[in-house]
Amino acid sequence: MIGHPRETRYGKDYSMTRRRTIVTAAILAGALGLTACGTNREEAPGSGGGAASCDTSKGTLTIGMVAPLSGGLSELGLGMRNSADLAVDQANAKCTVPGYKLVFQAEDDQANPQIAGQAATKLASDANVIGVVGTLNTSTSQVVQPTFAAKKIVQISPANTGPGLTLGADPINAPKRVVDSYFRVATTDLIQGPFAANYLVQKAGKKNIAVIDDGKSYGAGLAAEFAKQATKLGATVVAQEKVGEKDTDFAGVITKIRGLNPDAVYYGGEYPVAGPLSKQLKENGLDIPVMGGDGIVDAKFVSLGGKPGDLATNVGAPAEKLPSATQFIADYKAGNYAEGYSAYGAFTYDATNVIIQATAKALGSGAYSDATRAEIVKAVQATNTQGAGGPIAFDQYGDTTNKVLTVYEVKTDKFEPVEGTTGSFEG
Amino acid sequence: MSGRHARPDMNGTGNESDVTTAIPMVAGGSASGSTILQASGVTMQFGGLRALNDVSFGLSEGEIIGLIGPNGAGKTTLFNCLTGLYAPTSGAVSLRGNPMPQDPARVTEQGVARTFQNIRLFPSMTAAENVMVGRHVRMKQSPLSSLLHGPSFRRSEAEAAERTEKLLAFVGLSQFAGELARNLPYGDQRRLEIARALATDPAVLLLDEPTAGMNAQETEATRQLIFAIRDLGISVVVIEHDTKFIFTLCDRVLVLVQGELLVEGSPDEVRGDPRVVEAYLGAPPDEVDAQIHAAEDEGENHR
Amino acid sequence: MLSTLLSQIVNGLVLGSLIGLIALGYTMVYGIIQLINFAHGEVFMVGAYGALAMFTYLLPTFIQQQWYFALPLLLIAGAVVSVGVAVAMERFAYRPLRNAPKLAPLITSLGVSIALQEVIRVFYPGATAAIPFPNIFIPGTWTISVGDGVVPIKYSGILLVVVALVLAYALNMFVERSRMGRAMRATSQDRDVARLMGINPDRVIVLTFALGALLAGIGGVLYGGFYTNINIDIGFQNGIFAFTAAVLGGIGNIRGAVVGGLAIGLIKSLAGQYMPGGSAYDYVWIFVVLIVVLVFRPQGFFGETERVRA
Amino acid sequence: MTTIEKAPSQALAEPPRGRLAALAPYTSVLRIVGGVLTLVGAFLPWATFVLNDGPYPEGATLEFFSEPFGVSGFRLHLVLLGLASIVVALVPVAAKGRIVRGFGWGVIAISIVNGLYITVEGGGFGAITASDGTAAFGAFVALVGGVVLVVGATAGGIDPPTHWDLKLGRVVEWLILLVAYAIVLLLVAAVLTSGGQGGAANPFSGAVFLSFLGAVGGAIAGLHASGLLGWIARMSERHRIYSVIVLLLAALALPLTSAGTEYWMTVAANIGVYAATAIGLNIVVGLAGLLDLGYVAFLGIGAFVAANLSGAAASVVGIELPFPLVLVIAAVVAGCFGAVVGSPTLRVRGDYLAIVTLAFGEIFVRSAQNNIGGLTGGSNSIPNIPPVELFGKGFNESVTIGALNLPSGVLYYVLIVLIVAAVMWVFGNLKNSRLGRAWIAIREDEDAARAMGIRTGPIKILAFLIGAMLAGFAGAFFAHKLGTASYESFRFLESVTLLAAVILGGMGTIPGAVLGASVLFVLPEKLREFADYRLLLFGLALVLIMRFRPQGLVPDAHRRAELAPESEAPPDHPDDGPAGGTTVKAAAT
Repeated sequence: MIGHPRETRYGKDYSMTRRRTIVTAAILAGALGLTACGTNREEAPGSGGGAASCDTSKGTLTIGMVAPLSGGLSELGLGMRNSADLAVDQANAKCTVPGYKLVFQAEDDQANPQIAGQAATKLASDANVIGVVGTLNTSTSQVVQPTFAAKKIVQISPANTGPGLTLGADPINAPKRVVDSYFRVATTDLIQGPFAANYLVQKAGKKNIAVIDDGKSYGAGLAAEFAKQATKLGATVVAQEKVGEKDTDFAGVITKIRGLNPDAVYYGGEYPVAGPLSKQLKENGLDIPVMGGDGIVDAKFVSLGGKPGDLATNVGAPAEKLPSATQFIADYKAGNYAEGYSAYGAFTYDATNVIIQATAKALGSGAYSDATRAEIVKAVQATNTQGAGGPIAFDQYGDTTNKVLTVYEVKTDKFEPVEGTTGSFEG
Repeated sequence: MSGRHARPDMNGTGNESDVTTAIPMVAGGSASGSTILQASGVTMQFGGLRALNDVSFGLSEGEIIGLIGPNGAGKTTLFNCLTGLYAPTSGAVSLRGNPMPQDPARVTEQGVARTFQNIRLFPSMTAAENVMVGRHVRMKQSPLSSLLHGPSFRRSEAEAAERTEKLLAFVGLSQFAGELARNLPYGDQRRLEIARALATDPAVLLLDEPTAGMNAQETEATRQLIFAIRDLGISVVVIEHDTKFIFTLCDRVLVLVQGELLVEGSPDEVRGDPRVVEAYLGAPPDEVDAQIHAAEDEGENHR
Repeated sequence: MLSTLLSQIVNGLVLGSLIGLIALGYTMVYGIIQLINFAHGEVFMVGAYGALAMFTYLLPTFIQQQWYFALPLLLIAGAVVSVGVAVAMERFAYRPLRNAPKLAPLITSLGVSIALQEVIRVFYPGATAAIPFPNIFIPGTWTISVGDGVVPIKYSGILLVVVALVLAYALNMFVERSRMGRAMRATSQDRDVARLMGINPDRVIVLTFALGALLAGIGGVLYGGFYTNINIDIGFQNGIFAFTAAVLGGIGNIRGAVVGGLAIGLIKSLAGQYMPGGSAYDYVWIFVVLIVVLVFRPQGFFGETERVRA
Repeated sequence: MTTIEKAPSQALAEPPRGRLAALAPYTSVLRIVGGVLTLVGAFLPWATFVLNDGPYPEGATLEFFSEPFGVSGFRLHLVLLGLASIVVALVPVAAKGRIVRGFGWGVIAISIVNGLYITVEGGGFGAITASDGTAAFGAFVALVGGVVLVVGATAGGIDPPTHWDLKLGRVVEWLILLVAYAIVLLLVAAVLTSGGQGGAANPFSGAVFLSFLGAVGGAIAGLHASGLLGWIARMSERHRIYSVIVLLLAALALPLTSAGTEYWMTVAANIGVYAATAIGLNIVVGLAGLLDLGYVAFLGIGAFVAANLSGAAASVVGIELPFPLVLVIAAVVAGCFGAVVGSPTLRVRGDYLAIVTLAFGEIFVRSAQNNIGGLTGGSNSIPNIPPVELFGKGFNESVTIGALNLPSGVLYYVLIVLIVAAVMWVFGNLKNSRLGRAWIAIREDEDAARAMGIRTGPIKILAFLIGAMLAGFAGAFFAHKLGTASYESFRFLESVTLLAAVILGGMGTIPGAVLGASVLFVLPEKLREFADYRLLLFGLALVLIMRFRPQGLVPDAHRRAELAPESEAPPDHPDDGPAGGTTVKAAAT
């Protein structure tokens, strides 16, 4: 029977197969028919509404992206994709790069280094790629970084936080730039963690702190740097625990730290875990604030259980005070994207704009050639501008010089900046 | 008998009367010959069920013993105890005076091979490969030589292939060497299983219902095959329901009833024993029942 | 500290009873068609999302706010969605493979698992990240003071354990006593013989999938309600735990699945508390215990010893 | 399953088939009509509109779908298939029906892929029918042509593929084989590069690729039916060593074809890693029949061992050893872990073992994520693993030999081809040895295997050990090629992918794992435009493949007999009752 599928198909099951085929066809027809029987083909979203008015006679240049577009981390990846797409559309509408039309090409990496490597090679072997935004994960960047560097393609990550990507194997004692073409607009753990510790220990006066992280490079790094600084400031780190990045039940960890009587919890990770964690802490008799990094500054933190009094650090001065940030949020809404811009939307938007502007600067009125890429890298290095996430400039390692951070606190149902906390961490 | 069943090694003609006259000679030989397999007081307990109770017997070199008894009498259980598949609850089995190891693989190494009541060939391997697997214990091949395929490897493979060819010819399956075991007709599968067991160079061969499901002609061929095996100097124990088959084949017959050895003796003695007639032969309806049970058992084992 | 120990036991029992509820589905399906149905965890997840969809898009506000209205409705919605998905899965993915090589349905179940997860992720609004689940339970916590501290027990946690045990007991009764239950047991013993006895194995198998899905769907809703947030990975993660629980208890055994589930819940919370490595290694300990148990008792706690047939 | 069900399935192997039988007298006519319709379809316009917008106007236009007489791309494929069908219908050849059926399915595939794509891109059925005064019925006509071809072919009865007994002189056969393998090489390159590299520059690459695949599939089905492929396969069997050498050379020559880009070299290297690992898994699953759900852990162990011995700054060991030595050490360490993981097999059987292996995989990932012993770099992973170097030449660099400039990644590609070849050699040798037979015997019937004197415990552990060694071997390469060893590369999904590669390719076969890994890597890469749906499609693909081809693409010779297609009924002897019973038993194990 196993070896004779065909007999079955044409034999007793024939009518069944046929019926199924018809049903499938009907469903398909229904789906397609929704858009009626015309050729209502609209211009592709990436091609830009105002493109027609610009001179694009010199050709097309591509801005690439490597990010997880499917799988568990796609929420962040898709937000990145949309934000970059928005920036490219706007640049095309504004004719930012004279003579050229820009296109955006996002490649999925599934948060897997190996797939990321393939995606990077694919982009790198396209002569028209002028720069790449991404990746999300530190481990994927480790793979794609050399690939782009070999082709002198500028890479700007809005999300990588592992210090090693810019500062080399020994970031604190012997920082050494890894590749010239890699930049990031995200802040490394080395700054954000200690900044948070300063506030929590010195300003908020918390002395017994439980540190929890999700074991990923962003969270674990942040938590480790926080713990170091907090200990230095005289606070006791009563526990260092880990939760799974996809966990929903934190009762075990909470019970464990409850016995140690902490007066605050520092969480290294993102809001999908931080929100429920905060809520379950309270439910289990630990009504203490949770503090986290920029990964938890999201409206959903509160809807998932974040409570008033919870704290977070975020990069830059408060967004509401930056006109560029509110503009980005408004534009994104107007773009009608299916997914939210998520945690890294603003940075992605900035990173894309940096590449676009650097390209415009490097090209001037000339034409694009292989040599332009190196010029673009130089132009990115020299960037000094204002973005949706704050001022953008890069230091000699490729890290953002925007080391300004602000502490936020949940007031009733959303994060509000805490007055007078905007500042930076100085070694 | 077609040429397909011709066996070069056979010297008997397969005539029933010849066989019966041959028995005393062999039996006499067994009296003087050494005991190769000895079971003493074998008892097997499954939970509350005593499947075997204090069974003792000896098998001499070159002897054919028949094991009969109603279904559920413990015949297969006894085989399993003899081959190390089950560890007897009490009692001992010894081979040439040495205790039998408690591991089927090592039992086979020691020279006891078996077939199964419900055929247990390797269905997706060819007939030849099945027999080659039987050569496993007699082949010298380290994992490294398996990997490198050096000269010694090739020699041992060639030797095994040659033996396989001979064995297939011996049981009359030469033309099916390349056929998948599962595609062989039932009777040929039984014969292939015997060839596979013979490939381990056994001193003792245990056959569990070798003629089950066979027609008269095939049964006869099997009987000739067993004689031929005996003539190779291999002692044989046969479980069979077909008493006529057993009485014309065996030198000695053991009757197992409810886990106990009821009668032991020559076919004639057993045939005439009133206890046997009462317990087993004298109740034809029971035998019919037993056949049904056997069929059901087989169905269950196919799962 | 005693209060910590007791609290961890409470945590473990709550999580464990949920895992046990999922494990029942694994164990029944395995018992009847010897398939590790990896997609069963997704059936659990889909149940939670189904209930959430109904709550969000169908229920009027005044019902949303009354847990005693909302809870039964959500349970029904979760169960219906789960059962529907499971039955469809059986019909279209597994049944055609009834006589295929053994690994084929296993790979299929992995494929179904991935596909279900991705379907929810792609098509359910906001499902790319965790979603808040409504608090549909009796609010409140029962706090017991024990010497050196307190042991908080959520009322909903008690409800959850009770519901899980009652359902498991009911299932056991059904399988032991009812005509259909007998048919299930007969089919699991020997499908061909069962067919000869006038049992339609296809119907029995569908019923098995449906029953397992019913429990998983209810489990999904209870899970969401208790932890008040769900994500698309709860199915796979708890599914692995549940399968482990089923194996630990002796696969095919209803009592074993529940005991296995509770054991896993307890191991997770207690290992996170007391074992070296802490919460970072709590998963590891679950699997270490599993391996150790299987090595010393290959058939699990309650499984029957496999007799060698010859 | 009982014997009762077996009979009808065999009876059905004969041609007459329900309602199609009524069409039997008209088969030739139908085939010719189908062929002509296909040709007409190829020359008709396919889209009612021209889309000249998009980033690359010249590439992003749908012009090639609407151009009336331009015979290129998929339309050329249609013309060829249509002409071939007509020729076959008219010329007296054996197995006509089967050949035409293959061509017909190819035509159907091409029509559906392109038609559907134009429909979706065009925004409705108007795009492939009539709209705005233009008509474009090419897709429909070709589809009808394909269906008529299949119906016409099937109605006449499907004969088994022709068996050619032709034997030629050795030199001639060698030449034929050489040409055949060269064609295979070019075909692989053509499939890889069909539709271009995708992305913004080639927006239709996915559709073009799928269409091409349909055309190639149809052509191959037809050639198979004609007996040509079987003949060549038997010929290559006669000259095994020669074939192996030529195939290896062909694989090494891939960089010289159009697929010799850095991108495809990278993908091919990844395929190689997975293929080598899958072959190791094939020993465990395919030969010994032990299900392993955490196999990627061994790849991970190999990678982390290599990372720690590579002199990478982040490794705590900090020793740098030459790569060949690292390969061996990685294999040995992974093998030791394999033996440990396999040791429960002494007591645990079947699916219980599967869960033990799954548990091991999870333990590995968790431990690696938590940087156990400082050996895995934890969440930061171990980055900046230096590339393999030989004679001062980094393997990640491009190569220039005379006038020939090969892209970077070629050296890695060559290395992985050699590694895969070595691993295949190991697998093939082991399979055809005492050890391999013992594994298969255990897979078939463990109790019977023990009764044959096989000490199943050590032999099963050996399967795990050797399988894990091969994975560790591949892992060392993987770490160097990727430059990073991160726990994120070794999650459960990767184990599933490996298992799927083995089963998709065909359990227990040598080329199977390579083919399976290739398909599972090439398809997602070629279909990158469906990025959001990649995993969804992967899941669905697993379900569909198991539904329609549970025995894999290249079934084991033995299994092929067991899963024989309709006409190749078991040999001459009749299937009596009990034999049917044993067939059932084997199918259930």
